[in-house]
Amino acid sequence: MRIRLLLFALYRDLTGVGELDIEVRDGCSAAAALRSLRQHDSRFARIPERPVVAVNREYAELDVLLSDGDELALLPPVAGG
Amino acid sequence: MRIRLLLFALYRDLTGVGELDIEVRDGCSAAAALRSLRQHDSRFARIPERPVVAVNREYAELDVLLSDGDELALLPPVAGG
Amino acid sequence: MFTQVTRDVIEPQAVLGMIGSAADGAVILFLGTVREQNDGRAVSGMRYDAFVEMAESVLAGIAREAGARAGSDRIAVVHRFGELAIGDVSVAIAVSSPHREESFAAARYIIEQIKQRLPVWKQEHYMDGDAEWLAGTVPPIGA
Amino acid sequence: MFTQVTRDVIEPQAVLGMIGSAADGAVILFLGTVREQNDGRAVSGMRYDAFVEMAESVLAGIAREAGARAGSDRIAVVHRFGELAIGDVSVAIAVSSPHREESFAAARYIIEQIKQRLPVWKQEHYMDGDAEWLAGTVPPIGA
Repeated sequence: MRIRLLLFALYRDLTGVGELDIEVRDGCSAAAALRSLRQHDSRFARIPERPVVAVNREYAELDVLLSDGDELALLPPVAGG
Repeated sequence: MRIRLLLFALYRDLTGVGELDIEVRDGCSAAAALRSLRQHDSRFARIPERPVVAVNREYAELDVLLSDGDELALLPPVAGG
Repeated sequence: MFTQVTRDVIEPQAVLGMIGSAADGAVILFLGTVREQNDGRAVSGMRYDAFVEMAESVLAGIAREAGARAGSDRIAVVHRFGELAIGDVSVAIAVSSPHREESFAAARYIIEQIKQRLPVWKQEHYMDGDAEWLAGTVPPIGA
Repeated sequence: MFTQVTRDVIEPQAVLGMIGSAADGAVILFLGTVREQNDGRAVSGMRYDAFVEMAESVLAGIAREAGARAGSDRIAVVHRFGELAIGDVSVAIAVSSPHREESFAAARYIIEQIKQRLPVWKQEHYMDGDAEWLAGTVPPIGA
């Protein structure tokens, strides 16, 4: 299945990637998608192993299962205000 | 000696007096001035016996001693804001 | 630091314009406004009586105390008196400081002290034609 | 209730104009502004990055929670992103309620929750040409 990856702020700077469509194993978890990404794309090596993620614009646990077309965002610790 | 009496809000309404110059015994306390006032002027009968007072624009205890020319204000409980 | 007791309409934007600095990351503006209802009675307006000269001096003292606690001299407080209509601003308090804790605490301190110590009185006018001086607070003497 | 995450300059008066009601006796406006200095370093400006669509939804949720606690729907919150200069307003929070306790508590709740949960990031630009993403807070998941 295909998911859309989004990166922000420091994580975008570290990888040089803001948005990316990636192929992952059907029904895999966010954690599994990230592991596969780190193994196959060296740009993601500097992202923490367990970053904060949001799936479809809601904070989610890393073990949440993904569906085709999901949007997975990797979020550095937030600093609004 | 002569002092100036000021009344505000409810106390002005109760007495019909806003400002009044009165003669009091030299060096008397605010409490003594008020007692004399209540005895000699029936308009002041409805003012509490121990109101909050200010002398020369500062809150004062009732036993503070007055000087000639002092300004004695009788203040209902305050309600600013 | 700016404090005033005035019969004039209070313009929140003007009070806000008196504070702020490049060193400050937080700004608080508090407004007290006249409500259309109090204790279940329909209010048509409010008369504020003030011992103006003393209130000016008490208000300046309150602002100085708040400034000392907050470590900021960017404080402006304006209290109105006279006849106010529903929705009119009776008091405006503006504070800025490097961090938000100090601004929140200073604004809160100022409004609480105003209610305890400022020689000002409110007479509510009701829709039924009645009017009443609101019960107040006995100020702590020595303050 | 009004919430927005925007690249546009924030006008405090406009945010203030969105709240207030004849039933309310208290209004709070909180502004966060860009400081000229942080941790002793001279700041020239600040870049705010935001996950705009998610931030809009998180901000609306925060405002709803604050409204439920305060018993008021007179709440407006605007958070800016993009390039900000010293003194620029990064966030404006306006609340009105019948009594002051609720307005103070709601404004405070909203700014604290923004700092904990809003998907927004700050990059400080320093006078020496350097730039740095500020260390942030790990949001509580499930919020």
